[in-house]
Amino acid sequence: MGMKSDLKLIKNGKRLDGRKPDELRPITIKAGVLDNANGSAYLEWGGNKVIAGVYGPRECLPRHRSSPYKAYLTYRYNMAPFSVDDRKRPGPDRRSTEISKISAEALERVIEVEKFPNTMINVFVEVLQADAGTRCAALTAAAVAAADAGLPMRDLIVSCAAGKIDDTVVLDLGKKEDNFGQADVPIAILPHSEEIVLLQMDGDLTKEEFKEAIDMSVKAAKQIYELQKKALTERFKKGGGKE
Amino acid sequence: MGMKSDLKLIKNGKRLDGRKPDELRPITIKAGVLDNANGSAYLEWGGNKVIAGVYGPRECLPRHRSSPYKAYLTYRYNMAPFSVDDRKRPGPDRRSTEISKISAEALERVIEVEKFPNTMINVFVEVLQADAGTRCAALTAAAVAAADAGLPMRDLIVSCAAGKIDDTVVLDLGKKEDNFGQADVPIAILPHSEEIVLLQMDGDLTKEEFKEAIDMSVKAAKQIYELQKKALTERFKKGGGKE
Amino acid sequence: MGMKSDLKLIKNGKRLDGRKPDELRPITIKAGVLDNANGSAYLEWGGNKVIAGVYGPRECLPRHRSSPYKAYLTYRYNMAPFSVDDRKRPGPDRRSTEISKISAEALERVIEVEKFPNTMINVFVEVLQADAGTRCAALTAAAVAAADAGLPMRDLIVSCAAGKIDDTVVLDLGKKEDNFGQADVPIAILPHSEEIVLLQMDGDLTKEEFKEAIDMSVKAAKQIYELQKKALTERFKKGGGKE
Amino acid sequence: MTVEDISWEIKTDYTRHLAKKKMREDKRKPFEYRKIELENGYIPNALGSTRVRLGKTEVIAGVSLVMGTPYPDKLNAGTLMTSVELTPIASPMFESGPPRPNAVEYARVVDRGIRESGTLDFEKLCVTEGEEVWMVILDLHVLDYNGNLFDAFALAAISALLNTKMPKYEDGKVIREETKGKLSVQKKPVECTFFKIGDMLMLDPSLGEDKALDARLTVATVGDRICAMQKGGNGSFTMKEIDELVDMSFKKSKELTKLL
Amino acid sequence: MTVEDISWEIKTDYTRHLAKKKMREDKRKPFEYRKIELENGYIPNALGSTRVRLGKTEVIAGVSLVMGTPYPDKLNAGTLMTSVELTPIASPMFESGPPRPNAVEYARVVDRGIRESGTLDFEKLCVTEGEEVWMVILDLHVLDYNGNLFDAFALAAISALLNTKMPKYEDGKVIREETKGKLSVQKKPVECTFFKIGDMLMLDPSLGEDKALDARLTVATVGDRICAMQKGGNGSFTMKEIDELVDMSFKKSKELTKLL
Amino acid sequence: MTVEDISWEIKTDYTRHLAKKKMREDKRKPFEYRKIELENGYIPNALGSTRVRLGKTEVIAGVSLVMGTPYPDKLNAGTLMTSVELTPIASPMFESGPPRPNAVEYARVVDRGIRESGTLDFEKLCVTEGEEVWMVILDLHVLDYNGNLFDAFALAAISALLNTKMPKYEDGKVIREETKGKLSVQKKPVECTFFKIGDMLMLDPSLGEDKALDARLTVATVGDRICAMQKGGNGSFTMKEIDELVDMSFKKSKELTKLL
Repeated sequence: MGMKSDLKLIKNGKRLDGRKPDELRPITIKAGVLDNANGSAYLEWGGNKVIAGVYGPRECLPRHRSSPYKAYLTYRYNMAPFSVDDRKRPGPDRRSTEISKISAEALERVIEVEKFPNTMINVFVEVLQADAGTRCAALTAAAVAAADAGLPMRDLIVSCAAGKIDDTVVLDLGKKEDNFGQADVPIAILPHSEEIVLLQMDGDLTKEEFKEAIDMSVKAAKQIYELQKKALTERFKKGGGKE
Repeated sequence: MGMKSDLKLIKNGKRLDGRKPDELRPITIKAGVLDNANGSAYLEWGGNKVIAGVYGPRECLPRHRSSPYKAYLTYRYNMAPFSVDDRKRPGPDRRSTEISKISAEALERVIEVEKFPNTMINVFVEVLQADAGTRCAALTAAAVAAADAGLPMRDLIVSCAAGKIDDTVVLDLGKKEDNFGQADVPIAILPHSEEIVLLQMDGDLTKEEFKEAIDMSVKAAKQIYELQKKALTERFKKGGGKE
Repeated sequence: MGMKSDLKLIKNGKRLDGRKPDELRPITIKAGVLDNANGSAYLEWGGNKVIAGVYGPRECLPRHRSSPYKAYLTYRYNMAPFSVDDRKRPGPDRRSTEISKISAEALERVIEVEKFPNTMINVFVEVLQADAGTRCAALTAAAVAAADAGLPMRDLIVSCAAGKIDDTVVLDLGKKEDNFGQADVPIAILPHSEEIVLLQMDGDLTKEEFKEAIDMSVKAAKQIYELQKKALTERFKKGGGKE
Repeated sequence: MTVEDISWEIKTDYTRHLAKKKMREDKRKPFEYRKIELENGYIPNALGSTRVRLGKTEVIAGVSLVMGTPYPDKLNAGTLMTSVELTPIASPMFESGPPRPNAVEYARVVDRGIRESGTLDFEKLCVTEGEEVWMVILDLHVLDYNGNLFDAFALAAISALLNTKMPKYEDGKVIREETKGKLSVQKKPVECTFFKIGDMLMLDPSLGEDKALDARLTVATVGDRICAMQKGGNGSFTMKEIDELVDMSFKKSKELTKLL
Repeated sequence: MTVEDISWEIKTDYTRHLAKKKMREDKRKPFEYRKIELENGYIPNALGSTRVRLGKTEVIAGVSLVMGTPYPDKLNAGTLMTSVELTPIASPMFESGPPRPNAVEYARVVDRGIRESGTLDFEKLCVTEGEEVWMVILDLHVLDYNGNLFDAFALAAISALLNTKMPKYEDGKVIREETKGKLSVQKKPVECTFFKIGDMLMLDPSLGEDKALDARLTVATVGDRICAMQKGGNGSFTMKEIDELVDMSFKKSKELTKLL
Repeated sequence: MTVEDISWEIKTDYTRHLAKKKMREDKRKPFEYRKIELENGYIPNALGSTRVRLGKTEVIAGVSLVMGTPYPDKLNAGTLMTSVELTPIASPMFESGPPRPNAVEYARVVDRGIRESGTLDFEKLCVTEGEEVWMVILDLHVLDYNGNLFDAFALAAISALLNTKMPKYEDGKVIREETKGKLSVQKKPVECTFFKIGDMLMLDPSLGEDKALDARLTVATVGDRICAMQKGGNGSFTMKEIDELVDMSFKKSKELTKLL
């Protein structure tokens, strides 16, 4: 986590952007935004802009990756070079490799990959603009894109982070809170069963603070889930095809 | 194109190397210069020295590149590290990747690839010494090498450039003319049908200047075509094998 | 070979570490040290620590490497990043590529690869700590690991180096002798037939000095061979499995 | 041959069949562009950015300005780098990995259009001769590939450059938060991509036309001058056809310039 | 499907079958570690090194100290780089080549445990602000892979750091031969890796359990604080399970800390 | 097995069959070189260059001189880098891509012959101790591969070095157009490559012999000294055979030296 700093991140119970500790940044989601992908979603979350596209089930390449038991699921989290202040070099780095790996594992819990043996399903998420919390925004969008692709799913996935700033547990860290905060705990849950399918943590937390952070995220996840459903409902009303 | 400069490139109607505006640099071509390649050609063009070798039709590797309709044609334009003043790092760069792509597309127009389904034909051109106009020299040599390999062809290919220096349209830019000139237009044509199979341009030209440049190159192409034919005739007289 | 230096490497007939010219550094070998590898050996030689592991015969990947006449044998000499004073970047460099190539050729002389067509045998040697003479230590360990794997072999391989320091031919150069010496001649021989299966030399030697160096190494090889046999005998007494 | 290959074969036959009858699948006229939408400042984090939709093709251009050292042969000039990522989200034909020849060609043709037209005054981008110069990095990203990336990229590129803010540079540090005016852009080059199927010449290939075309010609113009050209495809053009397309490019470029 | 795949399928079925009956192949209790052995200073050439055996898993950590330049946003701080090589000698599942996602995940989780716990005082590693700082490079090497590399690597890493000698730095030169004291290490973080098969929660997966597990949770703690966590695997945990494992991690971390 | 593999199998059998009868396909005597032709200055752009034809094998060596920084352990010495490109034009066996083990071996053996013989006075190549030194870059390029690249490369390399012009260096700039004298070359090392098929020892393998050989020995000598050696191939030599070949290398090296 963050650098040491004298910056006060909470004043009079309000955060730098005026949010309360357990308040999310504004989120908007739209399903069905791409023409080529079988399913897609665009999501804005604070200053984050991400777009997710899902291809498949389709022929598995390379062949030796195919399984007679399930679809081979890949997940590619990619930051556009212009998404951050200091230009990011194109292509995967260690951070995005790790995020892609754990996000694929989370998605595999809900997409019914066992229904499509010998195929592959590819999930691509492009981070167009980054503003802290991109991995959560990406996975939340990916779940909507997978549903938009009509893939059979056990549940959706909602991802969200809580953390600690100025010794206070808060929801959904913004960019400065991320840079100068004390801890960050991104999670992903299935909204119905409350199963946790992704969990990372870094920083410094007591057991109690950790529990508080998780509880806060789980509560927020319900709100986000409503937005996911709304996006899909609007999409199905309107019918297929990119508008 | 070029850097700004006070250098006068034309004086009294003559260019730095004494050529007239529509005059080619000296060109010599020799076919059948390599032992391993199925066809080959060596070409000197001003200070350029290039050697082209053609392999195939042969087994297509990797297999997934093979087509049931035609041979898979590859073209590799490669500059030797010592071919330029400042040593070039070995291996393809973006410039050579682009040249290879458009040259392959040009060659595919004349080599009757549809006669060799499921195979590949590989054209390699090594630029041993570079002196402006290497892509044209390379493709002109490659066409002779393909004919030397006995591949069925619809026509030969001749490649040549015209450009603009000191506000005058001239043929076949030399190194300094390339560095300090105003425009360059490399083309490749089929000498019989005058079809244009490669065309690039960069710099600054009016429509009229562009037309003049093309006309100049097309005329020059006829001259170069005679040299190609001569090289092949000498080769066939002498019979196969590297001398 | 070495840098110029005023350092005296031999004083009163003794070398910097007190050895006589034809004296080896201490060597210990242990077979069967890894659980996953089919055969393995750990070897200390002066300050060198190397570990060798052998896998196979197993399914040949990539497939196009397989031969209907013999097993495809690979050898990977790898220095751990922490094995040398200045951290080595992970992955193969030109030096290790060359060592791997000539060591594979040497091993192929003794492992009866023709008994396992269409398979592959992979030999991996990790240099954990380097102290001059690692290629010899690695190949000596690899031969023991191959025997430990139960592969049919024509003979063992012993590798050892001799060189020249202060105008004197000496056995088994140490680190300073390697840095400031005049020549180094690593060889590998089959202990029974005395066939030479690996030979490199760099530095400055007369024909007579070269012969003396080879003779010295061949003699030393017999000593090392006894240690190899001892390691294997102890291993077979104790039975399979990593202790 | 995969199922997908066969499906493309059928589509291609159909596209070529239509072209013979001087028709296009989407009913467009030969030299008609699909609907074009530009959205400038789409990526607020970037100093300059534009999203372009050309029919169902969708691309984003982003501009970065980085302090660097000049090339040894142009010590008093800034530099331009153009990079294209054909991200696999945009098409089942794109794969992850290092840039392929296609991506390199797109990047180089767009780069040439900007560079050769004198759009950027590279000498103005020099801060200290021989030591510090601005490097303009132009990143072109595709989200949905439905044909004619050349024109979509070129339009996004020039539009993003036109709305690029110059960051402050003080005491050896780039201060992105404070900007002082805009990047100086002197020209507005645009690119028009034509193609030929059989004998028919057309503009702005759709995805199916991109796959079915015999030959392709991109012409970059600025005002009444040509600044870059690129022919592609396994087919050929006659000199007369090229003349016709150059004429047409001056006409169509006016339409595009109006959007900037 | 190769013969090896089928053989793993059978083993995995058996491991899962045992787990249902609350049993483990090697008879361990659910939250019992395999035998752990540490050997510090195993690589005398390295400034710090430790070999760890965790059952039949065997890894080595080596520490290098290199003079470098600081990151632009932390001019007064040294840096840490953690690198994992899954050398093919260690398992038939590992291949030569660039690091794969697995290796990256191991490296990043170990790195976070050390970084986030405040184990290294990065400001002390600054020699000249903005110019010269020590770069701590932690190389993790595996010789025999038999499950649970997270905990083996993390233990080797902290132990190697604890026994790392500081080289002298004089007149712009690092003098490895002369050391002056040890690297300042302020904390002793350890990592405990738990996993779940069906409903059963266990600690320290063996090779077979690594392949059969539904979900995995690594918890890095130092004293009574959590400093890093990582969930893996295609399965899930309930909130209650995670609470239980966090509690357990404080208990088991004491066992590990004793070994340092 | 491809058709090509089978064809090579037949040729190899025949080559080996001939060797048993002490014969070679091209009628050469065992220790006879093929015809050797050198053409110095073949690449006028390069500071030094030589084309060598050894029978139907054809290679080019080019020398570049670049200003660089010395190695930290040899602050007062220039450097040498030798690079081999096995371009696919030269043989159906070569592929495009990064250098393969073969190419690395050729480069390193040629490099050792030059480096170890004291051919270059590296201290003379130092311009400012610890800061500026000349880097000699030796690029070896093959156009036609018909066996024995070791000797062809080594001959091209030393010959190119012998005719390398030193560029002027003034005010921190290399001025290639103006040269001042030649690169100082103090020795003329040459390499002789022998090989063994069955019991027969021979010199200068043709393409077929390169593929059929059991063992290979390259000996680099200068005057009456050996400066580098390299054994290759899956076969072996006896000590007696090596003695014989070392003797022979002194004899044959005289022939080669005469060509320089």
